[in-house]
Amino acid sequence: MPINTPLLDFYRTMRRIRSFEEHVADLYVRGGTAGSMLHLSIGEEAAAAGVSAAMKPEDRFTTHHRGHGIFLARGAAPDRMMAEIAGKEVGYCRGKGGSMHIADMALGHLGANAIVGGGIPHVVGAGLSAKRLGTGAVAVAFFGDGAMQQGLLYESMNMAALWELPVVFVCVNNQYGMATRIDHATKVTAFDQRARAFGLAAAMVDGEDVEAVHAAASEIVDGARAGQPGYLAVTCYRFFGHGRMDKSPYRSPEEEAAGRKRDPIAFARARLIERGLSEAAALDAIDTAARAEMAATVDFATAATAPALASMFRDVFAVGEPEPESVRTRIARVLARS
Amino acid sequence: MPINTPLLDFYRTMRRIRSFEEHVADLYVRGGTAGSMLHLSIGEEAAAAGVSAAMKPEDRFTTHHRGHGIFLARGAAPDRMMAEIAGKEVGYCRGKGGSMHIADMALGHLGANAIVGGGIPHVVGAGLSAKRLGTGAVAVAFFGDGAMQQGLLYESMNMAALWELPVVFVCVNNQYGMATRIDHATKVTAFDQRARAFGLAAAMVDGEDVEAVHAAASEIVDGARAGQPGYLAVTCYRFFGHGRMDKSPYRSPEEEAAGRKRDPIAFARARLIERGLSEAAALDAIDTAARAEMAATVDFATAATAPALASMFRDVFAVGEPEPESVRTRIARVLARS
Amino acid sequence: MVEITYRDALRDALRDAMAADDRVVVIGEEVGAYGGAYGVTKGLIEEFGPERLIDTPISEPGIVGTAVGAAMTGLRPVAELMYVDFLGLVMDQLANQAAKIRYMFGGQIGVPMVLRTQGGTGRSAGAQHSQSLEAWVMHTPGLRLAMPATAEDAYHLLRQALTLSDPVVFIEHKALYARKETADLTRAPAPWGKAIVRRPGRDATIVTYSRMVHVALEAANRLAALGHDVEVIDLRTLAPLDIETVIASVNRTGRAVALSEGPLTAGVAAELAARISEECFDYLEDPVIRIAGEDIPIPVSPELEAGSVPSVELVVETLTRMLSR
Amino acid sequence: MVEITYRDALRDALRDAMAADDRVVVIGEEVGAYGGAYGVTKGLIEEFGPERLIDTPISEPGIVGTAVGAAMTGLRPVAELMYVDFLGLVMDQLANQAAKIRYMFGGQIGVPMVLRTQGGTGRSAGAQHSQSLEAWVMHTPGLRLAMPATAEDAYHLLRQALTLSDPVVFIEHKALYARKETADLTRAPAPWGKAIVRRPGRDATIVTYSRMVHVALEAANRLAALGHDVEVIDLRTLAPLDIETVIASVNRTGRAVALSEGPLTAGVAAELAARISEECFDYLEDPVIRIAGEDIPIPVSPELEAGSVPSVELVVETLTRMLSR
Ligand SMILES: Cc1ncc(C[n+]2csc(CCOP(=O)(O)OP(=O)(O)O)c2C)c(N)n1
Ligand SMILES: Cc1ncc(C[n+]2csc(CCOP(=O)(O)OP(=O)(O)O)c2C)c(N)n1
Ligand SMILES: [Mg+2]
Ligand SMILES: [Mg+2]
Repeated sequence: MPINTPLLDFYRTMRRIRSFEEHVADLYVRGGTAGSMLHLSIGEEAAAAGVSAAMKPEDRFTTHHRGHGIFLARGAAPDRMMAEIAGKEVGYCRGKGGSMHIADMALGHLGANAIVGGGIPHVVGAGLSAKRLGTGAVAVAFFGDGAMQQGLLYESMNMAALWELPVVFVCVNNQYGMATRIDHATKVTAFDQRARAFGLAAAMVDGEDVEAVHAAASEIVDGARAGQPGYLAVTCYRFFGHGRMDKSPYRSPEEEAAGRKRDPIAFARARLIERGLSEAAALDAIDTAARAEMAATVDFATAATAPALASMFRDVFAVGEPEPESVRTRIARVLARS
Repeated sequence: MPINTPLLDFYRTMRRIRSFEEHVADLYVRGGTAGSMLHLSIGEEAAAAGVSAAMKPEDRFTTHHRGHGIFLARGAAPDRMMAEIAGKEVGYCRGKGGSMHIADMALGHLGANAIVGGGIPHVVGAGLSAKRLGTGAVAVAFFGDGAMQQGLLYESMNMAALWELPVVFVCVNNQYGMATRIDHATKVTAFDQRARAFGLAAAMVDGEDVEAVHAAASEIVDGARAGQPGYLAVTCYRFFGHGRMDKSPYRSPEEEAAGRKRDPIAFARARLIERGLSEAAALDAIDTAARAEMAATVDFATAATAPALASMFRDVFAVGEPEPESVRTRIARVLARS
Repeated sequence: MVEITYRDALRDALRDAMAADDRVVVIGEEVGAYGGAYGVTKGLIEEFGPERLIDTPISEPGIVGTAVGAAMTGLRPVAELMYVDFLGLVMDQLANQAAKIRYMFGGQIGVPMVLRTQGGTGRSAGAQHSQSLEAWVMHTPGLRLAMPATAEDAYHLLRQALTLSDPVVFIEHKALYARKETADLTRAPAPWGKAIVRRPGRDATIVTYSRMVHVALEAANRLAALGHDVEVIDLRTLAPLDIETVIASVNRTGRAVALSEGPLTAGVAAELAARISEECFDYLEDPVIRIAGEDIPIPVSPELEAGSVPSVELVVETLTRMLSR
Repeated sequence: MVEITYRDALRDALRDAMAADDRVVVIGEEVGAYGGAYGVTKGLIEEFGPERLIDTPISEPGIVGTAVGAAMTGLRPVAELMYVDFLGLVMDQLANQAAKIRYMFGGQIGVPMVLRTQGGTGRSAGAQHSQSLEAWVMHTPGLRLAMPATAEDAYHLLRQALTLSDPVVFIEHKALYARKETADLTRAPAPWGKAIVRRPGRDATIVTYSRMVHVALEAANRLAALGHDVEVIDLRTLAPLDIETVIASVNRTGRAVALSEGPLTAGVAAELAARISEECFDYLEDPVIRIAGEDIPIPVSPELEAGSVPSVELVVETLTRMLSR
């Protein structure tokens, strides 16, 4: 009989994330998604679950292109996510955004971003709003280790520190930016030093252990809420390729095998059992439920309808503003007149 | 009888810089310069003289918009500088660049820049060339404390460190970026920490003492030549306003008075006398000579001719490439034809 | 009616907007105590405090990105870019983020921010501080673009921009700040997005905006003395573009000049010429003539700088040539 | 004659240029062992080593700035920007630095670098990975701009770009990499800066470049079946712009379509339409018609994406309309 503990919740969240990723990867391979790009967060589930649990419902966040797991951990409806990734009208963004541009204002998701580092300064702005409007909300930017070499990150850190904003920077350090291992992208990987040099509270934590991530994140997030912005690097391993089709020929099978051993789900599972908080059968049931849930999202997304062609002219500007005239209409008008 | 010591050379260089700045400021006020912008490096002479002396003739450098002193210390002909600032054909850049865009390939000056931080990555490229072509040259970027908040600086530092390039970053920290005191621009002013967090050798030095600057710079520059890129912050005070017309109403007279006491020229003069390396009369003679030299550059620049109007179409592309057709010519052609 | 400068009108607009709407904050380099590089925000910090006049580090991408995030979460930021020449640093945040967020997110949210900046020649500020880069903005779907020529428009367009739900780039002209005019700012303004005929005329139409409006008007005056009656249209906003007003005019005059300070090639004048040529084809007696900046960087020498952008003389010469055939 | 893809032709150009000139280095994200995001540099690192195929951190402004400095000091860098959509991050280094250095410094030195990148739709890559931003580049004095449509041009234009003394932006099209053609790369190439008539025709002229050349040719084929004989001009480079070839054609056909994948407003098609309208005024039977991308961000949905840029159908429909009057 499983006891209701945070770790069990984490386990469920992480399993749902992984199951989602497995299903979306499968849909991608079968040609069912919109977009040539699909980035899986398998191996990074503890960063998503642990940090998210340290946030409050009113908190806001942005993610990088590998953000499915984070959004799920923040409460996303997986069917609407799957539909968005499939480019369908019922998706979170009406099929206009896709995997790399999922957002949901209701859940505080200010958006995934396909520009490495692009969403980072938005949390500085969200922090500014929160401080000025007194909402008490913290804003968290999630990004990869690749973004550690984007200058914009340091501008953002500097402003957050200077203005003492309720802002947290979370680097999901999965060791790779595409094919580049982090030590080929920078000389110094002790990223917490950088953050401190700009005035942030900073920590690095092992992304295999979701409880450790949660503890570290709680300290940083609470600190930010109290006016000391912070930084957290979660060290993990990107289990698969950069995109779904990337077979990672640039790293050795041994390295991959070792990396995949650092599995936050297996780790949590073992700990749950070891501590007597759950047992294999109960955890299997969670796994099965997650699989069923995510399989249903695929059916949902597949059955959903594509957006109407004319919808492409909507949402460029606010409702009520004139839509851009289509090229076809313009040509017909011009040729009719002259 | 003055003894020929580096300190005396530094003194002469610094005095020449200050005298140049005084003369160009005067020319500006009399309307004799081209351009609404003129940034004086008075108070920063030790950074220019001390770092420059640590460089070799083949070394290269870029500067920020406050770069007159640095270029003079690197051997610039002050008359051609003055002529350029006056927008004249005989200036370093044929009157096209002005104060903020002086450059001279012969002296390794890859250019002043009017974009804060804009010239910084160019030394990474120059370092790459030097390493690849085996020239043994070091490339030095000079910039202000304001550029410490430009993200591009960190991208440049990271690449220089990663590739172990012969590159040095020199921050002339005059405490202000326009009206913003450095502690209003950042929470942490111990800039050497940032540089170290990216893998650079780093030091901070007092910009009142040119010998100290030179010693610190020598270590950093030599280190860079040997493959360990570095960073040096020279702490000084901007004696006057941001631009020539800025009266610095945003800082107190007391602060200014205290800041101007940190005068590298007065400091060097006192030390020369105290050590018996020179005497007042001899130093006065140096001052007088500098004044005469710089007064002559004003006459030279004033007498020089402005560039011909047609020269505006030159230098957009390499010699031999067609010049852009002027708007006037195009219109005449079009109207003549139709 | 008051005597007011373009600079003061902008300040009044900010002040009135900030007084009317608590959510308006100004964020940029030296916007606080210093009062802005061109003095537009001078004194506002005394009224509204440093919480609403937010001085920033020299971090342009960070500033614009911060404004984007603030605009998505309840504030109405006015981000100031000291020179339009620094657009190159912020085009990602402007064009990939601010402009696309509403669209990419399926209409969930907009980015109601204003990016105030200034451009153009006239102060011999060199190649990196004198550009006219509005074409980059105009070419970006999702952005609005205002370029006032007068103090009255400076006031009203900025007020209107601060009521819109989408990002507006607001480009002032550095050579207009000190320009004085007699204006009645209490009079109901022209609607956002509508062009204004600044001078009616029968013989030809000059379509322009920002500082070039005054060049066109001066040229039209001189042309009048030569017997040519030229209409001058001030577009006021380039996005939206009020092509109807332009079409009506050109269909009447039969001749059009597209006048812009920015570089000729692939610039705003090209769009205007293309639009007019397609919309007014049967009415045009002459090709639409573009008078624009030369396709060169701006030289610092004052003579060369002045020579690199359209002058009253060139406009007069061009229209005389057109109208004397 | 060889069967060769656009991708392989690009790789051959790099290889041959690197073999011929030691100073050529490639610098960018994943250009080394990975072989480039679209596989263009695959295998080159084995031939030339990591000193010449330089993998970088994800630091686009730094990459372009590094290339600028390297180009000023004796190397001939080919900087790779993985997507043209990232231009917004590097426009300062590109437009304020690379493009202006020769000019600002009075001709002392140029910046002989090539910025290779790729753009366009066709892979459903979303709003931030599918743009056509060549208009920003074309509008910047001091830059050259090449946009090859064929493998042969991909090879020759890149080789030629690597002999020029000024910065060249070289934009490939993501949907062309896998396109195969039969080419003779040993044949003397067309000169740099010259357009090519890809299909002669008498009734109308389509002026275009990059992927749209193939759209135009396909449309021309279908139009031929309908009895319309349409000429297709491939500009190959947008700067320089070979307007003479265009003028000669339009003066002959009397009708012109400017076709571009980039957004319509203030885009490349506007410049083409403006130029043709002014240069060919007396010969035009119809206004120059622009067929271009919609003024919207690119949606990720494949159907919407395809609908947002010019299609063969739209070109056929437009010309049919023009030619049936
Ligand atoms: C500004 C920018 N540069 C390059 C890319 C191409 N790109 C997409 S993801 C990626 C790697 C990012 O690595 P990291 O930040 O570590 O995130 P991860 O993919 O490992 O989650 C790159 C180079 C991009 N999308 N944006
Ligand atoms: C990218 C950019 N932002 C803003 C400016 C306007 N500006 C010119 S100098 C300056 C202050 C620079 O301060 P610092 O780097 O400390 O140099 P200093 O003037 O003190 O020598 C500013 C904000 C600019 N030229 N470029
Ligand atoms: Mg990574
Ligand atoms: Mg300073």
